[in-house]
Amino acid sequence: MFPFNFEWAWDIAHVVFFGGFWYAIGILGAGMTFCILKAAYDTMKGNGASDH
Amino acid sequence: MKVDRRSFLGLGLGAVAGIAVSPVGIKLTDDSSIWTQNWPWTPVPVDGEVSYESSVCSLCPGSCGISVRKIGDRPVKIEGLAGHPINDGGACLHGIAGLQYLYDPSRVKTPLKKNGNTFEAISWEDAISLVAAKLADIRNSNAPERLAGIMDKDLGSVSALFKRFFNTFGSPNIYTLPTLESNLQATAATVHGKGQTIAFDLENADFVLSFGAGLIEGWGSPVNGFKANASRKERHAKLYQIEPRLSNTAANADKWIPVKPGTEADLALAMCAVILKKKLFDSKAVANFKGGVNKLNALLQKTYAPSKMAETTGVKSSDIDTIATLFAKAKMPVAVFGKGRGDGAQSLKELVAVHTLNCLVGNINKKGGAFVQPETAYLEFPAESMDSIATDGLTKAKAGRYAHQVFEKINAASQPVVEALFVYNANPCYTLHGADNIKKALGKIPFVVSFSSFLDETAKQADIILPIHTFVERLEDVPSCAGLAKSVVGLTKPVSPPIFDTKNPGDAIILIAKALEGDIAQSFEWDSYDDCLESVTPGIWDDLSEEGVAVISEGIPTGSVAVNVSFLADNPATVQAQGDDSLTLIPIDNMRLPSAGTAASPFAVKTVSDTILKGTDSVVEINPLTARGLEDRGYATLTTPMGTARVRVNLNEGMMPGVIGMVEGLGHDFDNKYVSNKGTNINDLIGPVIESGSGLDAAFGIKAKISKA
Amino acid sequence: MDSALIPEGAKRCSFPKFAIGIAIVGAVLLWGVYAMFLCWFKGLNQTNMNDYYGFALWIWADLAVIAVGGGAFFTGLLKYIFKVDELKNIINFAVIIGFICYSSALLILAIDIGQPLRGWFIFWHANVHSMLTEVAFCLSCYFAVLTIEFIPNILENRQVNRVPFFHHLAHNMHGVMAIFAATGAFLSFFHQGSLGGVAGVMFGRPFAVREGLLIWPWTFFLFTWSAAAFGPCFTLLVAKITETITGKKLVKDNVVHLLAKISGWMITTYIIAKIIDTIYWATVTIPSLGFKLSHFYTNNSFYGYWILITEVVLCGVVPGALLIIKSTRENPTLRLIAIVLGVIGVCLNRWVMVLQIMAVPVMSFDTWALYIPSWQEIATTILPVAYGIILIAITYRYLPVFPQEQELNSIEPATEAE
Amino acid sequence: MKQENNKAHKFGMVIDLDKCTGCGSCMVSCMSENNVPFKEDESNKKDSITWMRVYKITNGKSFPDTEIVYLPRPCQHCGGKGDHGHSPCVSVCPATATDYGYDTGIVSQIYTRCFGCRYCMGACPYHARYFNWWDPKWPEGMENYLSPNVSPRMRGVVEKCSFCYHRYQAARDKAYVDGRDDIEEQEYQTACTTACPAGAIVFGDLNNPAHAVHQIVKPDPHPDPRNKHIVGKSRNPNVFRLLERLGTNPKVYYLSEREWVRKAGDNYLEGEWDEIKNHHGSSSHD
Repeated sequence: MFPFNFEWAWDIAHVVFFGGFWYAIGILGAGMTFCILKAAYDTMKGNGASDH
Repeated sequence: MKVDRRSFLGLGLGAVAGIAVSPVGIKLTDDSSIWTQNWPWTPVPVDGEVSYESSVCSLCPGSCGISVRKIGDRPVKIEGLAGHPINDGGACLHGIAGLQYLYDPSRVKTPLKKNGNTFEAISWEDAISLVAAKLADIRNSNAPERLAGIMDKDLGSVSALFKRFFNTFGSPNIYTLPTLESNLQATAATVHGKGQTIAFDLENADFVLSFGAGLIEGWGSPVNGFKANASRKERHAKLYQIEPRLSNTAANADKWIPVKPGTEADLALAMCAVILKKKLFDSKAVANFKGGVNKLNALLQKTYAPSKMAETTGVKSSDIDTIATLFAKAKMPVAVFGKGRGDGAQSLKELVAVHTLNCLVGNINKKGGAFVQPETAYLEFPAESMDSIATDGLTKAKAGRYAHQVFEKINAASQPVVEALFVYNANPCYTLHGADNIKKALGKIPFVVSFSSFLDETAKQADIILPIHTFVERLEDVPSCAGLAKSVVGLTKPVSPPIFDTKNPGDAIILIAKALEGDIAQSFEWDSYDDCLESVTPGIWDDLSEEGVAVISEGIPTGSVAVNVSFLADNPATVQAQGDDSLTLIPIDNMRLPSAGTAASPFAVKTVSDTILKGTDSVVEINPLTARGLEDRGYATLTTPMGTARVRVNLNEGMMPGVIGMVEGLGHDFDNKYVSNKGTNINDLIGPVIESGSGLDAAFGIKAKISKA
Repeated sequence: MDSALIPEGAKRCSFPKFAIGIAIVGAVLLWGVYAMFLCWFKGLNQTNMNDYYGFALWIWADLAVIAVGGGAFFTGLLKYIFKVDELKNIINFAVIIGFICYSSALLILAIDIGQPLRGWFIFWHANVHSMLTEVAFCLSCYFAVLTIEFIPNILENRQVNRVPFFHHLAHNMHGVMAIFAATGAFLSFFHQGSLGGVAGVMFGRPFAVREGLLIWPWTFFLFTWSAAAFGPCFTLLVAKITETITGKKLVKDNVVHLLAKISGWMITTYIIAKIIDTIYWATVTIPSLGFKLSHFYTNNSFYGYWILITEVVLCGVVPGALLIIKSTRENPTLRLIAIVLGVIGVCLNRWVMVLQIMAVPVMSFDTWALYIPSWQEIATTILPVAYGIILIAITYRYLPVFPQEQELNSIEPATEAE
Repeated sequence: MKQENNKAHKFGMVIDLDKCTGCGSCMVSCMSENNVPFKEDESNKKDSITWMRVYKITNGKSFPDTEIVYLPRPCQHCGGKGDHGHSPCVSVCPATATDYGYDTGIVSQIYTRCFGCRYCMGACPYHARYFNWWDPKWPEGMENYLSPNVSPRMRGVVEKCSFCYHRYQAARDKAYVDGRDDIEEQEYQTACTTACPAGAIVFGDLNNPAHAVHQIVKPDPHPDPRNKHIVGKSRNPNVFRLLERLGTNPKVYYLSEREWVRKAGDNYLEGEWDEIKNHHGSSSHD
């Protein structure tokens, strides 16, 4: 899972597989972080629960 | 501060988030997996220094050399001993699993005394004095012959000590259960004269004609048999196997000749007839035959001609002719007898008839043939000291020729025939035919002393149980026997300290003798069995103690051997199966189940096929042609004149039509869930059939019927 | 009493009625939970699995719920990537079903493995060559995606939405949902596929093994395709069941027809591929390993050709045809038959690809192995069903799952149920 | 991983089915060597842990033409397609709990890492893998015979024959102490091999021409021209492997002079056997 796990090898299989995995995790993490931060910002800026 | 709902919610979420990002979760997850890797209820074997000790296995007559691997004090594995003259590294599954006997928690752990229906633990001192007191009573009533004894075999110093005890006590009533060795001796006695035994040079024979001998099913010395059989491939030696069932031996043989059960003697005689008629015999050998060769020949040609025996035996007369011819013309032929393991019920007619084939082709004491040699004698006991009760007692007649006759007599008599019984290393309540009757007889004996490591069927009937060491804990001389071409004595050594409060059986009998005082005690003056063994084996002790094995004789025996054919010439009757039903139930010997009194080990039971034992049911083998209406693996009721059993059915093309096969060695009923209460003991379903003349129980099977249950 | 939580303008049954319904299903759930704890504490000896049946009922259930849960990713893909806008009216429901299916799948896996406390080794000590590793990674990640897709719907609950932060969060998440959906589709493609790959790579099992493209056997693509094809059937089926139980129309016909049509074409193309695959396997793959087709369908008391014909023809070709033909598609009864057959078909396919593989003897002297699950296995397999019913009931009651509900039921509310 | 010598070992086995008597010594020797547990009822062979299992095979003919043969089946230690080490089980294990030793050819099983998904069992056509459905329990006192060389397995993990790998380690350690580069043929023998009373099992390094296994098997150095996945096919006409056509490339070979026995080792379409039976590796067709 991580390069410090002893099964890890810098071969094509690991790079492709974990490349995809960390890429997906990255998108999800970044997306959620963005949403949460933006929501916090929106909350502080406006205070209405009306606009949609 | 007032905690409102919102701040409570916030605090809660904050706490959850805090814990989630803290290392607590990771730590707990990691710890829990480490816990699963070290569950306290999964044992961790203790490490220690590795050592190997050589010894000899005495679970069966095979007498194989073993190497015991130990970690510190504790034996952890039994393996075959490389270079040993009998087994050279190989080992059978029972020997390998031997430590399961050693550590078995259901062993008899201390001397036990029967109290009503249960046993109570007593000390060795109490046990010995109870036995001695009872025996003293018997002697005081001047009827020492009313002490009887049953042993598994009549070989080695422990058996000799028991016999010595009976002699000095004054009882002639000591018996052994039928073994291959006793059957070989009986055959030798009939054909060649007393005091001899027969062996087969299977390692060299180029044509082995086996009359049902399970050469790879535990016959003789099993590992040696496996080795000899395996070497056939390189030696291009042939094996023809004659028996009703495609046993492993038959399957491994070059040819399987199915024969109707119980007609092996007739088939052997038909082959003798062919050899005589075609003059294929060794004329030099036959010229020295005594007891009426011409009479025998006339009988054979008249009654046992192949054409007449084809119907009886189920073997075509042309096949009889061909096989007899092949046998006679082979360079080093040998005919082997002793169906199955060769122990248990056997007919002397059959044994002698087959052996006569050996005599006819003149292979006695020739390479690859049958060896006739004196019984192994290496023990030198000092003279017994006999008092008058003993000398008188020994003049009395034995209660029976063989053990089963004694039991019959006990069951028939209204007066006690036997006041006390010693049972050593034997389990007649399980191994003898009509096991229920044996139990009944034991119940009628007022005082039964069992020398046993396990609470087996017979020990359960005892009044006193003296727990003895297993072969891993004791010192003992183990002479080879059972048809082995070479004669060696091995030394079983105590590779493990006693696990429980047990003793060497030799020590137990010495203690009893000493407690009886007088002449008996004088005849047992050794400090211990270990001392006794050293002193009674002066010729071989050095070899035994240093090498672990002493070779008494090997190679081809020299000297001529007398052959007397009068037994056959008198045309003894062929034993018939008891009952009237159309099918015949026969026992199957299977290497993975010992047929002797000891139950299989848990490992051995685990290897048993589900076509032999399924759940707690015995599975019987039957040809699909015979099994009309029965389903494969379905339940059936098997009925013989002796009893009924619920079994499962295995439709097997390797079974002769008209025959039902049931494995021996199942159906033990004692307290060990891994090996007991599984299947049916076939000896409950078969009754003894005494062969007239020999007095042997020769029940090769019993008539039976089977129906869907 | 819980009216404050119920979406504005929506009619729901009385709370006691709802509570009783939940209690009944909850009892079944508890039965399953009991069996689950038995399996965890006493071990898998509670099941009737054995060394021939290492994969059994659970793995089938696992594959089946993931297959029918495929409606979520495929509907999401169509909605957010291909901009099929009508589908916004069913996407919430598809996501909830997906969430239920995937959480159930993960739960089943947690029960199925012999060492649940070490289950995370599949991530930590991952063997990237194993299809199951791919399954585990994509499954967990996609479950995260489903959770993310589900969250905005939860945040739209009347009370929750009043909290400004949650309101904004829901709004923002809607804004970037296409990215999440794309990631979800990517992950789904691989885990649906790798579930198919689980069987297809077993080159020791002639019944399972398939040739393929690069490292992926054909079953990889067939599984993805079939999940995309039959997943919407299941979404429609559950929507239909929900409509029946609530007695309300919840989704407009044009949405249903559209999804059914897409499903129909997917099924049809899938089944053509499946037939080609089966023929190739039967005539090229297995003969090269020494097997005849009949080996896999005869000499046992259960698996016959019937299972192949049922899966491919009755539950594949037939629903495909029914759904691509306009007249049958728009006939409610025939459409229902088609989606039911479709759901059965995909479940049967997963059954065959798990259990029949285990049953078929491979060594010439081996025998067929059949097995009957223990009650613990059955209870734990029903557990997700009970859990799903409860979750749908709760979400339906408290969340605005169906955007068209008010429009379709504005005049006169029909009889209510949970 | 550093190897003792440059050439990798490829440990394998030949079992002479004409010599095998079905006696069960190998099974019990294996059980006692490897701390295999036992339970009350072992007659359901589908949940009975027997790393070495002896199958009884018949020729299917009626009485009296029936024949039987016993076929001991340890783990086949497959090399996988092309013998590249991707055995059916190793390639599917998600947690790297079973691994292929490129220096020995042995397929290992790491019990503490296995989390019991049983995918490997499904992938193995030989049923050589066993799951611990129960906690291993020894009757009181019997745990005293457990060997410290092999750790008892906990409930919930898969186990299988390891070719007595601990014996290899011990032999290697001894060689190291003695200052030798490599072990001798007789120094590393599996428990089943040494126990077999019929001498039916021969074990050694298939890569070493001096070893008996190599001499009996005469493994073909070239891939099978009929199926490139098959490597190491025996050039001995009496030697075969189980399910060789699947391309699993087992390292356990079987020897029999009986044609029906050799045929029972794999699956053949009608008439195919007669075509294939005289094909013994690439060289026989040169």
